[in-house]
Amino acid sequence: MTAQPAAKMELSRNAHEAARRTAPHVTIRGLSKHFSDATIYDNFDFDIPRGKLMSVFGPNGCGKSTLINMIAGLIPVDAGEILFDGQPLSQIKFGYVFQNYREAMFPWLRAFDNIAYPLKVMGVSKSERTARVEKIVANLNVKIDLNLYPYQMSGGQQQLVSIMRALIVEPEILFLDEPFSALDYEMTLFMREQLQRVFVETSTTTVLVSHDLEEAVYLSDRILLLSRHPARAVEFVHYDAPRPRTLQTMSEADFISTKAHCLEVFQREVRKG
Amino acid sequence: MTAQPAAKMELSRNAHEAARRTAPHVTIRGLSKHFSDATIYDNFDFDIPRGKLMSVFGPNGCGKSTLINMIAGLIPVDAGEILFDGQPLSQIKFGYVFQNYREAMFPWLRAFDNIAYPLKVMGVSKSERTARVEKIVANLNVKIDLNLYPYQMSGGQQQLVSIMRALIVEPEILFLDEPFSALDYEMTLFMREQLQRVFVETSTTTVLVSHDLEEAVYLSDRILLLSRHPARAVEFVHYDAPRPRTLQTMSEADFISTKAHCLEVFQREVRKG
Amino acid sequence: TPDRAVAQDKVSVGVFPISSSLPYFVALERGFFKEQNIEPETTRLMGGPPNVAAMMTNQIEVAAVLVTLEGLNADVKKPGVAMYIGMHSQTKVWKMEQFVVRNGFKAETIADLKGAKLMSAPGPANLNTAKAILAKNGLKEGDYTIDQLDMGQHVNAMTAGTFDGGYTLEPSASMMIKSGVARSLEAGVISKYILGDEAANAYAAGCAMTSDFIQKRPDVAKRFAAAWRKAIDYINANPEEARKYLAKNTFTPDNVVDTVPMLGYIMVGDMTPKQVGELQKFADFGNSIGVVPEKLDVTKILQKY
Amino acid sequence: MIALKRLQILLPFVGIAVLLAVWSLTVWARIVDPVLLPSPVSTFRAMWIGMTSGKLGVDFLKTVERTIYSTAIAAIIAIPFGILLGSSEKVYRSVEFVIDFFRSTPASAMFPLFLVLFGVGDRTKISVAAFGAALVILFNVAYGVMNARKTRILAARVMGASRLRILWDVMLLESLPQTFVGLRNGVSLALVIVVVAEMFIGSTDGLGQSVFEAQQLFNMPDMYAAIFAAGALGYGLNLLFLTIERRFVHWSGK
Amino acid sequence: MIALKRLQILLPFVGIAVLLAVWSLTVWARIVDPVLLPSPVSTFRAMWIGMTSGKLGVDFLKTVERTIYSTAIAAIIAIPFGILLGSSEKVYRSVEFVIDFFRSTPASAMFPLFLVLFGVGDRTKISVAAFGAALVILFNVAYGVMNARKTRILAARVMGASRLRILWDVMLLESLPQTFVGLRNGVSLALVIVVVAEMFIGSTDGLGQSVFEAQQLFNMPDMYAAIFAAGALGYGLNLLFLTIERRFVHWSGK
Ligand SMILES: Nc1ncnc2c1ncn2[C@@H]1O[C@H](COP(=O)(O)OP(=O)(O)OP(=O)(O)O)[C@@H](O)[C@H]1O
Ligand SMILES: Nc1ncnc2c1ncn2[C@@H]1O[C@H](COP(=O)(O)OP(=O)(O)OP(=O)(O)O)[C@@H](O)[C@H]1O
Ligand SMILES: [Mg+2]
Ligand SMILES: [Mg+2]
Repeated sequence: MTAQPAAKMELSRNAHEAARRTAPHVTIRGLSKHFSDATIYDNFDFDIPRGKLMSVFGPNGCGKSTLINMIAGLIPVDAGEILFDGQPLSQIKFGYVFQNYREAMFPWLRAFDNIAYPLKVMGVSKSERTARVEKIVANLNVKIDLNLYPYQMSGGQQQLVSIMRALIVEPEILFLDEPFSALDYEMTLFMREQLQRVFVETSTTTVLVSHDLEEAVYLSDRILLLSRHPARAVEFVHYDAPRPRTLQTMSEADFISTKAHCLEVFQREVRKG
Repeated sequence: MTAQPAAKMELSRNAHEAARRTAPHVTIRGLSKHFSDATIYDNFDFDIPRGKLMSVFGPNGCGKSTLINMIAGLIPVDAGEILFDGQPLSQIKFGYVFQNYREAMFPWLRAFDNIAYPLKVMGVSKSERTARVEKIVANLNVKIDLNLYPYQMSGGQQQLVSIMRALIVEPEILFLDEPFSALDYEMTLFMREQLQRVFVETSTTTVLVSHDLEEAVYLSDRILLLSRHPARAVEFVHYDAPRPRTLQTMSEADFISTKAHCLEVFQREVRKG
Repeated sequence: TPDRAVAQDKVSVGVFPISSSLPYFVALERGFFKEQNIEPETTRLMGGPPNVAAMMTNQIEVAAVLVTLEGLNADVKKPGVAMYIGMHSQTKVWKMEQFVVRNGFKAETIADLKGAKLMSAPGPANLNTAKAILAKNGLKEGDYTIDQLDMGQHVNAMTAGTFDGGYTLEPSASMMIKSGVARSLEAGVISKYILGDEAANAYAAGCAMTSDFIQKRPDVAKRFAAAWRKAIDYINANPEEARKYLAKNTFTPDNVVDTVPMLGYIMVGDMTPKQVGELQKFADFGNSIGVVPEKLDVTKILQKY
Repeated sequence: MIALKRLQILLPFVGIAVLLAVWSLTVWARIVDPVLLPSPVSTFRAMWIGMTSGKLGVDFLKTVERTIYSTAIAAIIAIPFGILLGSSEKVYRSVEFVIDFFRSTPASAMFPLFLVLFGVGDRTKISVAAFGAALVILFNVAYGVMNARKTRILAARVMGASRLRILWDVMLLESLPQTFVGLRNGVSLALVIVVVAEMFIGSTDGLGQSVFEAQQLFNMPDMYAAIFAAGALGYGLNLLFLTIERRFVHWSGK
Repeated sequence: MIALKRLQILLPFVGIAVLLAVWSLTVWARIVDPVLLPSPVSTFRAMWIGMTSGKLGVDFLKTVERTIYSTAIAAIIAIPFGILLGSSEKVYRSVEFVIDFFRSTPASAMFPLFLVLFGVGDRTKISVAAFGAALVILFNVAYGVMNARKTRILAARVMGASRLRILWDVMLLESLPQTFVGLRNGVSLALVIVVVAEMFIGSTDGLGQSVFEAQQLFNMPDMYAAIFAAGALGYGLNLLFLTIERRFVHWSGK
């Protein structure tokens, strides 16, 4: 008599879980945003899938940064709603690499403490913080002097610090706004692999803004192609090559065709405006 | 009696001119620079050739930005000298795109006036300034609202403004520190072509810092490969493909081998440190 | 000469608008200066230091009221800078300085102030005078506490009950008595305790001219003095009439104008040797408490008209 | 939205309301004897009478005039100097003593000196207030320039801008937010010094004279009316600078 | 280089030298009567005597003590409040009236009220000075917070930092350069008010009392000695804050 309802509950919980796992992580409905005279978003609907790495690809000024800023609740929306698991924004652990990573660093903290800061916010103890920063530094195999202040670092070094700061919290959603733009050739390749590895290990919902189409396709499960503003989702390309992807992947037909397709759509859209 | 010395002078002036034309534009001798405990340059010698487009390629934090900052006289050298045509820095018209282009904009000026500002410094009249800005905007075929203030623009838009501000003065030397890092796919290709065109038209000595090896080789006559700091000129690669270069160029053997060589040197050097 | 009638002689006068400046306002308003063909230019200057500074730099020629000890002091520093033409006497009748006590505080005489929290008119001259008087009444330092306080705060402080009593001046004394927060213990205390004679005149202030003025424009100075004399005579003859000039020109509230005491105004030229002696005694007292740095023969600073 | 914006205009009145409430409460609860601190009502009655039929209106205008003169003089002198001094930290350090010295010296202690230099009239009051305000403005402007963002200065330099042009085009604008802090500090200080000078040097008009006279006469409603007029004037002048700042400095924090 | 650095320590003395030179010249050229403005030599003699064998030393220490107390109280109250107010422009606008009002009101006009509340002792002097200084510090801190760079605040917000934490970890540090401007303004103002209070509210010690007494006695060397001591004290306190700022705020302009 008592077992049955429990089993039922168990079942429905599982169903729930499964539904949750396949339900979109972020739901955007009727989003509108305009600045002075420019309309950036006008009644924009979109779902960010859970546990996928999604790239946003679009021309300069189409509203990519604005979009993720609005999702993260950093700038207000004019109209519409943004829901996380069907709920309005609450205590969600974001990882965020700002496009203007330089200005998002705290110049009063050394690089080490900048990376540890999100942990401090979460109330992690000092020794644990140190341990975790050391772990991520070792893990990513980064060789920079973390005793420097941000303004004593080169552009690329600052960006690296910024990436580590975003990753350290093991976030629920990771926003990366052109995170590799200042990295050198080798480091870019390396960080792509690191990102892929982290993603494979944690399946964190990730939104990557990148102007490097190869990079976008290589890393992504989904590619959102945006038009000039007012931004529309021109296409939401799926790319399901198995992970881990390698240099090999880039020479596969699937990769090449996806990339070519994206490029074509993009160029058509851009040349329209 | 009087004709001969005149002819001689004429001759020697021509010789002078010729010598000038082939002599290095910038001569760096015994340059040393260190920050707190890191030595960035230690007795560094280098010549920047006149009228060439030179790329600097090197790992993050090796001292690329520091180098061009020192050449432009923005930060002091610890030791050594930097000569322009054999003279110390005097009134040279620089064009400069800062790596942190955002912070180098004047937020109190609209984009249009930011671009016009170097002309104002040169004492160009207002109407002429307007005409020249309009010309360069038309020339580069840039479609952004120049009535916005920098902080109202997207990253890529700011970078475009920054590039235009550097080009408008028709500089004697042009420094471009990762000038395309925030541009979208299409715009990057487009601006590369614009840069090449400007270079072909004016033969301005240009120093380009880029982490995109393809871009660096494609655009350059010379590629300076720097080691980790203390930076050494590991190699000074020549690439003399005729201009204008096109997409075609990138599939030529010379291009591919040069790129491969640079990559090899770079990776060897980077993995050393 | 014809233009004499039109162009009057201008005299610049520093005026501290307190009741002691009454002769100036009487002379002004009743036209005594005009009669003498003098047109005074009034400059309001609050208290001794600005008046003396202005005299030293010849920005004013006359100070309508200048505290005697301050004038003496200035004359030590720069001889002849302040020459008195008239003096203001304060006594038991011509009340000015007095000891007051908060209503409700048990004290009938100054000697009863033992253990009291006292205030004093500001400045070392006032403070030391108060202390000297207290000492004459058998109160040593330590028997009481005394704080000097800006005159503007005296009524406030007594109303708020910050002090038990103190050494204050008119019209503050009248004001606090009128508003029922304090009563007078004893007035004319300088005469009685410092000069040692209840009937003696304490010439604590007067009207002074610069020697520059006296020497360079002797005729104008003389006429100014004549007007001053007429004003003094008028006040002494019609004190009640004179009072009404207080309300308009000085910091005297309307509700005490009728009760605020008058001073004994006198021209220096009319002072008897005894009176000069009283002034000398007061000057010597100033020297003894260190307020006047040197012993000074007061006749040297008196200008008789 | 627009209705909300409209409401925002009312924000300053919240402050006034709170001030008046505390004041009324203090009087009502007899924390301070009402003879010493009159109620807002009687103060405003005194103010109304003073402004409409009494001398307070004239005094007010006189003080406004003196304050504006001295602030203007101070700004004209101090802003260029501040930029110059701020642009070279060494030069600033070498005059810092003088600036900090006089900033820390009460204006009233300077009165005798200014009296001797400028006479007993308005010039003394205006010049001593201008002196005080100039020091504060100078200090703020120089600080603003010293803390200016270096990249922008470098950008101007690489474009070949002369030192003077950088001072004017970049440093001045970089330091504008701080300059406005200085101006607002300066105008308040100028007002304070003008009022104090009117009180203690002696004057036949001005709010300071009004305060002093009311104080001597123990006329508390009049005194607080004059004080309130001075404070409100200070707020008004600050508001003026705030409005100007709002219009010009759109980029702060960006 | 090191020798040059050593020389830089001497920079402040340039200012002192210039001040003394102008002063000596004024006296020497008799622009001002030497009775009213004594020469530096006689002033420093008076200062030396006063400091070593007279009361000036005690007065000096008393004033130092009062100034430090009032600045400390002001800072403790004003910095947190300033950050809070600055973090919400709307709240700031609503109290702006009160702040600007009291900033523009002479402290001496506040004396009667503080006297009633705190009596004639040290508490009045300290509290009125703390009040004045607090307003200036508050104003500066709030401004600093309002002009703070938005990106850093956003960065902290996206990391899930609470409002309070952002206030403390980001806004406080962002506004530090401005806070130090406020502190330096505040300490100077506190000193000025303490001195003025010592002059006008019954006091038996302190530099203000010393100035007042010397002024009453026309003892100009003593008066200027006391004024000079006050000014030098002001510079010293400013230097203290400057040094602290130097140590902590390494990132300004970066
Ligand atoms: N504060 C503002 N005021 C006015 N317009 C703004 C403001 N902020 C952004 N915009 C406009 O919004 C548009 C979108 O900006 P956003 O930064 O989101 O572009 P983006 O897609 O990230 O571009 P990029 O690839 O160059 O970074 C741009 O056209 C920009 O001009
Ligand atoms: N102010 C400073 N204090 C200490 N070290 C500094 C300072 N500025 C730069 N450095 C160091 O100098 C080195 C070179 O910096 P630079 O910015 O020139 O690198 P870069 O080659 O431009 O790198 P990137 O490709 O990342 O832009 C870096 O290692 C950096 O840490
Ligand atoms: Mg962007
Ligand atoms: Mg760089």
